[in-house]
Amino acid sequence: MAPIPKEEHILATTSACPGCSSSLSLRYILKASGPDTVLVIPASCTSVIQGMYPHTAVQVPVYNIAFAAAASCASGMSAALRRAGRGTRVIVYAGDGGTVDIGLQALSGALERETDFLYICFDNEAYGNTGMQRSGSTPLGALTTTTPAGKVHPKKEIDRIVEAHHPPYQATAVSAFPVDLYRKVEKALTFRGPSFIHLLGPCPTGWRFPHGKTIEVGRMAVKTGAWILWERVHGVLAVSAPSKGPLKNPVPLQDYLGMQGRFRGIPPSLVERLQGEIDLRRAEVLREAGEA
Amino acid sequence: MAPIPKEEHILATTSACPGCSSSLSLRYILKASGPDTVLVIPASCTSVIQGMYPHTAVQVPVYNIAFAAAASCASGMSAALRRAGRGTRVIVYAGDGGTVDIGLQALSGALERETDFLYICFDNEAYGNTGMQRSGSTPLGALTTTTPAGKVHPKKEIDRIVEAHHPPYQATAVSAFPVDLYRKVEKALTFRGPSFIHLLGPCPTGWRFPHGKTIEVGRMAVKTGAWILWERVHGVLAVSAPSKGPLKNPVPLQDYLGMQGRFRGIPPSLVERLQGEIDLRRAEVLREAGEA
Amino acid sequence: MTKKRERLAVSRPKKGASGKTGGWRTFRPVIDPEQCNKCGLCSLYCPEGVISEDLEIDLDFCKGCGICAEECPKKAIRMEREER
Amino acid sequence: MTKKRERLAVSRPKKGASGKTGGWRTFRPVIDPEQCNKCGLCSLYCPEGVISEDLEIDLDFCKGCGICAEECPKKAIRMEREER
Amino acid sequence: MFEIRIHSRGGQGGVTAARLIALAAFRDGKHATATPFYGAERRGAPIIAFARIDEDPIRIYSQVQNPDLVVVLDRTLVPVVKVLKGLKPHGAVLVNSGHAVTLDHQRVHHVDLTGIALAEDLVIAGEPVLDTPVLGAIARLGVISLESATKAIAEMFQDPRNVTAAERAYRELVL
Amino acid sequence: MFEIRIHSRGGQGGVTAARLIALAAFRDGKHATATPFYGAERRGAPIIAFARIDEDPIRIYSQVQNPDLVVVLDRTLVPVVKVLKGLKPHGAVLVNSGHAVTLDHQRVHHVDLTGIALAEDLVIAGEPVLDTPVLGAIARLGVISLESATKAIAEMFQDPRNVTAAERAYRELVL
Amino acid sequence: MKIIATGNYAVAEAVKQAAPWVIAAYPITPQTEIVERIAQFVTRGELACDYIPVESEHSAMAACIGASAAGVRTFTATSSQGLLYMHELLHWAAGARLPVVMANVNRAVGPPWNVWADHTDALSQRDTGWLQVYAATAQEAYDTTLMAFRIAEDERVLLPVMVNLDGFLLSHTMQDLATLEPGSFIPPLHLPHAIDTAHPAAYAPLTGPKDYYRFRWEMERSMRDAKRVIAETEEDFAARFGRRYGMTTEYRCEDADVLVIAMGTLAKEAEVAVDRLREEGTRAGVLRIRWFRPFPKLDLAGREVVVIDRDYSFGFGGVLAHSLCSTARAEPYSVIAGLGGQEVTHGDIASFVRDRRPGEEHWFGVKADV
Amino acid sequence: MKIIATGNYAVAEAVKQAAPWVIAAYPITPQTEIVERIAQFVTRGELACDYIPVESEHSAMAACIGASAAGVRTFTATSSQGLLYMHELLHWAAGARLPVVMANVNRAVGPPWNVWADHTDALSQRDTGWLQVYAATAQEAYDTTLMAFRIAEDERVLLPVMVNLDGFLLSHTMQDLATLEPGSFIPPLHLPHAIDTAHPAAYAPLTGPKDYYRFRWEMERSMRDAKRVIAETEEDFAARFGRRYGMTTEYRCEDADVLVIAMGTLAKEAEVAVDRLREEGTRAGVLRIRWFRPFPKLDLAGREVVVIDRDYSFGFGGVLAHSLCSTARAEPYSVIAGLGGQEVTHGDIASFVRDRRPGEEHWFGVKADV
Ligand SMILES: Cc1ncc(C[n+]2csc(CCOP(=O)(O)OP(=O)(O)O)c2C)c(N)n1
Ligand SMILES: Cc1ncc(C[n+]2csc(CCOP(=O)(O)OP(=O)(O)O)c2C)c(N)n1
Ligand code: SF4
Ligand code: SF4
Ligand code: SF4
Ligand code: SF4
Ligand code: SF4
Ligand code: SF4
Ligand SMILES: [Mg+2]
Ligand SMILES: [Mg+2]
Repeated sequence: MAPIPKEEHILATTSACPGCSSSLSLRYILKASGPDTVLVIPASCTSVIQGMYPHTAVQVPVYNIAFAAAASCASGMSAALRRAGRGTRVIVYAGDGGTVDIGLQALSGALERETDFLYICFDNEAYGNTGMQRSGSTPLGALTTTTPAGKVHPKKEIDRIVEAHHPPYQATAVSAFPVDLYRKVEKALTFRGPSFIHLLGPCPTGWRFPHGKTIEVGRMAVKTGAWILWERVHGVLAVSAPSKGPLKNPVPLQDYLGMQGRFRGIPPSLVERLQGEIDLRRAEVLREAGEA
Repeated sequence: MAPIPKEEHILATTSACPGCSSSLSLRYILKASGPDTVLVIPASCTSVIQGMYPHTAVQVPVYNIAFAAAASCASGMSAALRRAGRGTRVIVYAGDGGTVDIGLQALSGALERETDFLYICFDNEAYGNTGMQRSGSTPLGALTTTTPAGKVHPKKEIDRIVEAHHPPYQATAVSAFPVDLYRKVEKALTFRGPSFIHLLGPCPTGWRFPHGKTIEVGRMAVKTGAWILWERVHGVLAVSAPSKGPLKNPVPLQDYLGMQGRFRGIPPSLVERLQGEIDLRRAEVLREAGEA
Repeated sequence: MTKKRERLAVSRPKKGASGKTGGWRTFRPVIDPEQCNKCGLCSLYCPEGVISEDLEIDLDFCKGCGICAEECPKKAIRMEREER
Repeated sequence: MTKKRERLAVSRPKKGASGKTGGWRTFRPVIDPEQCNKCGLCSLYCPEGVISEDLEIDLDFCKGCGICAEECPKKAIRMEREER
Repeated sequence: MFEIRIHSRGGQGGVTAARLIALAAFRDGKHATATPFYGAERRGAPIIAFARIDEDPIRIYSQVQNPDLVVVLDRTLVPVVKVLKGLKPHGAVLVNSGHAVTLDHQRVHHVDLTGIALAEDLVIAGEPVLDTPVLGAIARLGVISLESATKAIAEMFQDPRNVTAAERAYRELVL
Repeated sequence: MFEIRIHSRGGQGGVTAARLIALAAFRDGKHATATPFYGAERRGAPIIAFARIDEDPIRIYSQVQNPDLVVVLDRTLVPVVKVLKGLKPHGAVLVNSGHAVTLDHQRVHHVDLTGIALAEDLVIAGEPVLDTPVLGAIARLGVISLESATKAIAEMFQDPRNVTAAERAYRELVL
Repeated sequence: MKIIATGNYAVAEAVKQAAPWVIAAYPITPQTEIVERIAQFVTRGELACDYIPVESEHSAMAACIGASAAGVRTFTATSSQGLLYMHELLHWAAGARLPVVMANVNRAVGPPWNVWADHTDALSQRDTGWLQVYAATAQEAYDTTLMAFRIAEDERVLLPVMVNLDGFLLSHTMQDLATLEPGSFIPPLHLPHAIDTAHPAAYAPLTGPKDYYRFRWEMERSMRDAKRVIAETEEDFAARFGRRYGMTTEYRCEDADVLVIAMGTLAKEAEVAVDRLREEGTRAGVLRIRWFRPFPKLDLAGREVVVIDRDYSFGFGGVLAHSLCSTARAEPYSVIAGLGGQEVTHGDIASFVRDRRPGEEHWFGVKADV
Repeated sequence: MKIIATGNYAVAEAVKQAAPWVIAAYPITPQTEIVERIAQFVTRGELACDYIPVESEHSAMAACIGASAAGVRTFTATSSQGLLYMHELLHWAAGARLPVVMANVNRAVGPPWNVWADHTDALSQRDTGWLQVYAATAQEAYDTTLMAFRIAEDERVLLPVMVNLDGFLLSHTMQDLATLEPGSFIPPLHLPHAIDTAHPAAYAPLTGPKDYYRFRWEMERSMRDAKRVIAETEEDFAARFGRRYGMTTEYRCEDADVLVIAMGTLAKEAEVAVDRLREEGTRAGVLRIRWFRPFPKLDLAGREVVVIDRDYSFGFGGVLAHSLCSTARAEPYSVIAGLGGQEVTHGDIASFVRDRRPGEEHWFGVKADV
């Protein structure tokens, strides 16, 4: 495998919170896609962390667009670029709210009509930009400003929804494994048609952990199996290296929840339910990957 | 099982095309739900076939609403009725376009937040009300006014998308088996929370077959396995009676396609591809139902 | 007495809300009582619900779609050209 | 020469686009070269990309998040309170 | 200006008939417009369409008030809709019917367009197509030339049976 | 009218500080307003907030032009932002700093709010909380009463360490 | 109770008093605090209502429509892009004659992104059939929100009401607030056309050209009746609680030769400008437009007028200025100022008055030679 | 070529001539034929373009925005609810300075459902920064669509253009149409701010109060410049193809004492009314407003004016009438007619003129005592 390019396409630096995993992820995503890339950004933390007029930290074109419109905007842009004979990569980098809630319809449409683009959902499991309200992607039990007693609905399964559209390439990632992320973006971009990467993005501000712990929290998500790293190429699932061990020998979920203020006070029964769901998911993935 | 009530809640008659399977389906849906029901109807054939101001053929309240808004409107309505202590059934009866395309986001949201309602997607596989343009639910290869050479993208798998939201009850139906439809509506309404019925609706006008053939076309969809009747209760799939035989011994897909003008001229390679996909789906269903 | 103010468009249920849709049939179904076995399938499948339990067809609203004729297991229904 | 007409808001890439974000750290990372084994993990994980290959930290833009210190396998990075 | 009003049901082709009239008139070297008045495109609902023919450009978009010719593609509309409304005293009525129709008007003509369509097997989704045959009958009434009528039909439809049907209606019209 | 401008960074509590001032002044029986000027709620960006205190209802919504008091919660802003802009000649400056700060102005006071916050373990997501301690320092300057200041803090925060920190800042302010 | 609150908190408090049964809302800066506060009230059991966490504003309004149609009181709040995303359903709620109450925190519309005060968001919804009112203080936001429920739900009105407050300037400014125990101020909602399975009907069916216009006229008729209902409601409110607002509020207008006309906080700031202008010898006054829909009938005869628009209709002009032109035959000096939170001080307003050029339009901050 | 075509087909033919590279559209009555025709052209290879079958109008406009931002020509078409559902992105396309061209087939907005002609859909988008033009014949729809591309793409404009045609009345009426081989009439698109990975930039970033208003002013400035560009384009079109339209078109206005002012087909129908009125001895004329944004500067001095609005802004009045009031100081007889396809004949229009009551508003068909 070729080494990761030294070149940075994010100039020091974004205006993200200290320890933001989005800042970190963007570095590796752009390393993988290179300078002939357009980022399409719906309303999200990224609208802000790119920098305010008249300057930006991002060294590729950034097309900011209304909250619900990222995937459809990218559809048009990709079609135009291809017709103009250009191979420019079109990457949507959207938040979880912009993906599983208000942006879902546009995403589904773009997948259905086989838009040639990469859609990355940066999932910090809440509406970060507006101060951490619940999103469809917020996990059961998590405290947000609109679920002050913990969320009562489970996290929406966007991966299954996307899977139902059969994109040629689909993967999960987390900022704590930037090399894995890099390789997945690189690979996604080799496919013609839509690819989708669901990127878990630990958020010190919203998840309420010290900003030095961003990597550790992400790693713990993988260790507990709360987040499983995999890729699905033309429908065939393969577990990614960092998740192989944890899938067989996960650490208890509480080790992950306990690191985060947003799960403070979560009742043991809920932890058990969450743990149960994770165990199920793990078994499913193992079965599907033919490793059970 | 109790007999199907004699009482009709559709007065003779809707302004639907002769032989319309929606007209037929509505009869049995309302027989199952009874008079304490509200139908929420987004823009669709049903907006028109209910009758024009100042008269309607429908004997329960019909709440007409903008195209993209059926599920969310029903969310609010259901919440209000429950808070007012009323058990009135809230049934969304939407077209495929209003479900898999422009209404998908609202549907996903309503499912996620566990709205207490029944959502029925009447799937005539195109935008019927505006004269048969392609929808996400139009099958690969079908002629519509916007796919004059046949659709190039496969039918969106709304059932898988809905399944990813884990509603307590989910089922498929087709107007050709009105008793099966009736039982499913009846059962769906016993669950608290969201249920979803995907109703295939042969459409003589759009599919281009003689209007006397509506039942036969629907039956042939089942016989070929192009349409599989099943229900999923709390995640557990069971094949419905009419599909049991065909799942094991289906007739060739061409017998179904050949009845319909919209598949005229479809190349044999495409028929093969469609047949292949159906065979896969059949195998999947059999496996999941534990009957493989 | 003044008519109640109609603030918004609201339709009321009415038989024949869409007119006598039966008027524009090209063919009309005719049941042959000789052949009929009273299975009721025609009534089950009639989209307009215009075949009563005792197999009377309400010709004001029958649209002449022919489903009943197609589905009758005894071929007891004939579609006759409307003479106008 | 007149300035080119700015029809719409367009930002240009610039180092320090968001200001010297390093200015408002509470703690600053200090690498102890004695303990460091040059594994480069701190640089890999630094969200701001301000640790160069030869392990220089650009303190103008380091936000003092402490990830480098947390992730250093040799515990070679100390977070020191900024004195102001 | 010569004004035509066509009464039909959704799916019977009244709108297309009006368009064919306009096209034929245009091929005759006149100015012409064809305007449908219909709503949602459901089969069976009563529909009106208008055609206007004139030497000068036509500026009127509102409905024809006083037609020179009324065409009734569906006899069952007669008791439901006021088909004679506004008809000029010397205007004509053309009814799709196999036999003479009694209407409170002098010039009433009939022709069995449905029969012609069925005979020519011009049927879509079980319904006979009336829009092309009627053009022949209208040509017979002298509103457009038969030549332009068949030309117009050929421009809009590939199936030659449409022209045959029109010619048959031209012949079979009972004046 | 007494006008205050607070300079801080997103996440340091400048906006809350202004609100606490207004609340305390209100508890002192005055009219008061607190207005933030900030954008997207990202940590680290320079933020301004204003507070106004008066005997009469306050009708001004625009930014404070000529503050009577400038509060600088983040010393690193001094080279970046014109903190003295418009300051009244006899106005005061309060800087969060452990040692004296040289500014081109007469009345400059300092107190190590960050130190106090860290010592009291008032830290959120790794960042020291400054909004409650600063209230003590402002009370010390006579803008609000200490009693109302602690009352305001207690109304808005449950953790008693906030009051402790404010009292400590009251004592430790270097005049 | 006397508390101190931002405009957002004031709205949330008013909503708590009005006690809607269904609230559906989606967060957006600078409205978020309203939503968050309400979520808190509901969680703590202070407000017995279904708070529906929708996935978009289009769905927020749809849910309010569905709930309101069932006959229960509803509320939502939004701002800027969120309001624009609802647009189709704003028309719908009004046409369906549903008394939904919404707080809109005025913010600029993109692109580019800008989260600060601007009235273009709300004003570009002025044809949707909603009543619109603009508040200028937290107290007014509170009082007006309460009155909005009563006005919307009045049988003579039955149209939705949008209560506007300037983003940040009002939504985030803390001020004194007296909350009420309004008791019977808002009577229980009785929606005559609530869905009722005992009396089935189809709502909003396909309606032909012969009938449609009549229902449009009904909307307009109710808008006209709303003026009376507003007056009565404001009167009753003043009688009970001592605070009086009106379709417009006046400040030193009686003897004024020149009027500053504006909406929201700018008009409040203008009072300070007027005080200063009077000191200079200019007899100025402030006419603050509160209710923008229905639009008030004003008599401006014999006065000069300076209109400040925090909005713009491209290819035309300031919406407020033109509305006044066409209804009150004014020839105003039209100032476009405060867009996207542009800073406008009382000093600036005073200079608008000093430099007024009747009949002309002036973009504050734009240099002629740009 | 001389053919016969509906307004919809005329638009589709013009689009074929203009040859955009990306078209994204969603069907809606009465616009569907445009979409279906274009799909046919593309399938048959008569138009080399990506036709993106989007899942909603919001996405249609988003796709046009994305494609246009990449520097290629784009087109979409919609109507009524579809237009309303795009609303947020109408603002976006204009603010992003993208020369998208859209055909809007004017139709009433719900509820209740009504699919017939009404201008409220388009007029309630008049603040979005789009140029708006209303055609009255199929030929004009064709010619104007072609001109729209050139005007939108002119460097002095770079704003989107909406071409409006009355639902059914124009969209479905077949008329004569002369299509062109326009050759160089529309120069190739050169978008100065097209995204370019060789010159990276962030578009529409968060922009503070100090800067935002400047970009709003730029939009207005281009709207003003657009008047010149429209004039030039129409002039060039007339010179080449012999058909002349203008910001407004006049019929027998020279010596008229009373003007009927309207848009779209109603204004065409009014010509017949005027002929009749002249026969009766009334010196009437028709002033047809074509370009509604930018709004034309008119001199109506000394004439009586009857304005017909096929639209309404509730709680205010007819949009066209008020626009004329405020810009041309007219005191019109404001007639609200044709809503939701309400039938309005030349006879009706003549009687509006005969019964005119300057300064008053009249709802056609509404009985005073209702
Ligand atoms: C139509 C619309 N509604 C609401 C908003 C306000 N808004 C901007 S960003 C955001 C939250 C974004 O959340 P997410 O997509 O998860 O991205 P994150 O900020 O967490 O990165 C919201 C609610 C908006 N800009 N537009
Ligand atoms: C926002 C919006 N876009 C488009 C339309 C036009 N429209 C009405 S119904 C319809 C098609 C409905 O298709 P489907 O949902 O499949 O229902 P069907 O008519 O086939 O029953 C369309 C495109 C609309 N009413 N609103
Ligand atoms: S809120 Fe979270 S995701 Fe957003 S910038 Fe801050 S740390 Fe990053
Ligand atoms: S178009 Fe199809 S679904 Fe619609 S009414 Fe006709 S037959 Fe039924
Ligand atoms: S389906 Fe045939 S046999 Fe059965 S009841 Fe009907 S007519 Fe008789
Ligand atoms: S022809 Fe159709 S409508 Fe008539 S009775 Fe038979 S099934 Fe029913
Ligand atoms: S403290 Fe954070 S920003 Fe600074 S060098 Fe370490 S990882 Fe990078
Ligand atoms: S992580 Fe630690 S050991 Fe590795 S290079 Fe950095 S400072 Fe040295
Ligand atoms: Mg998020
Ligand atoms: Mg459909």
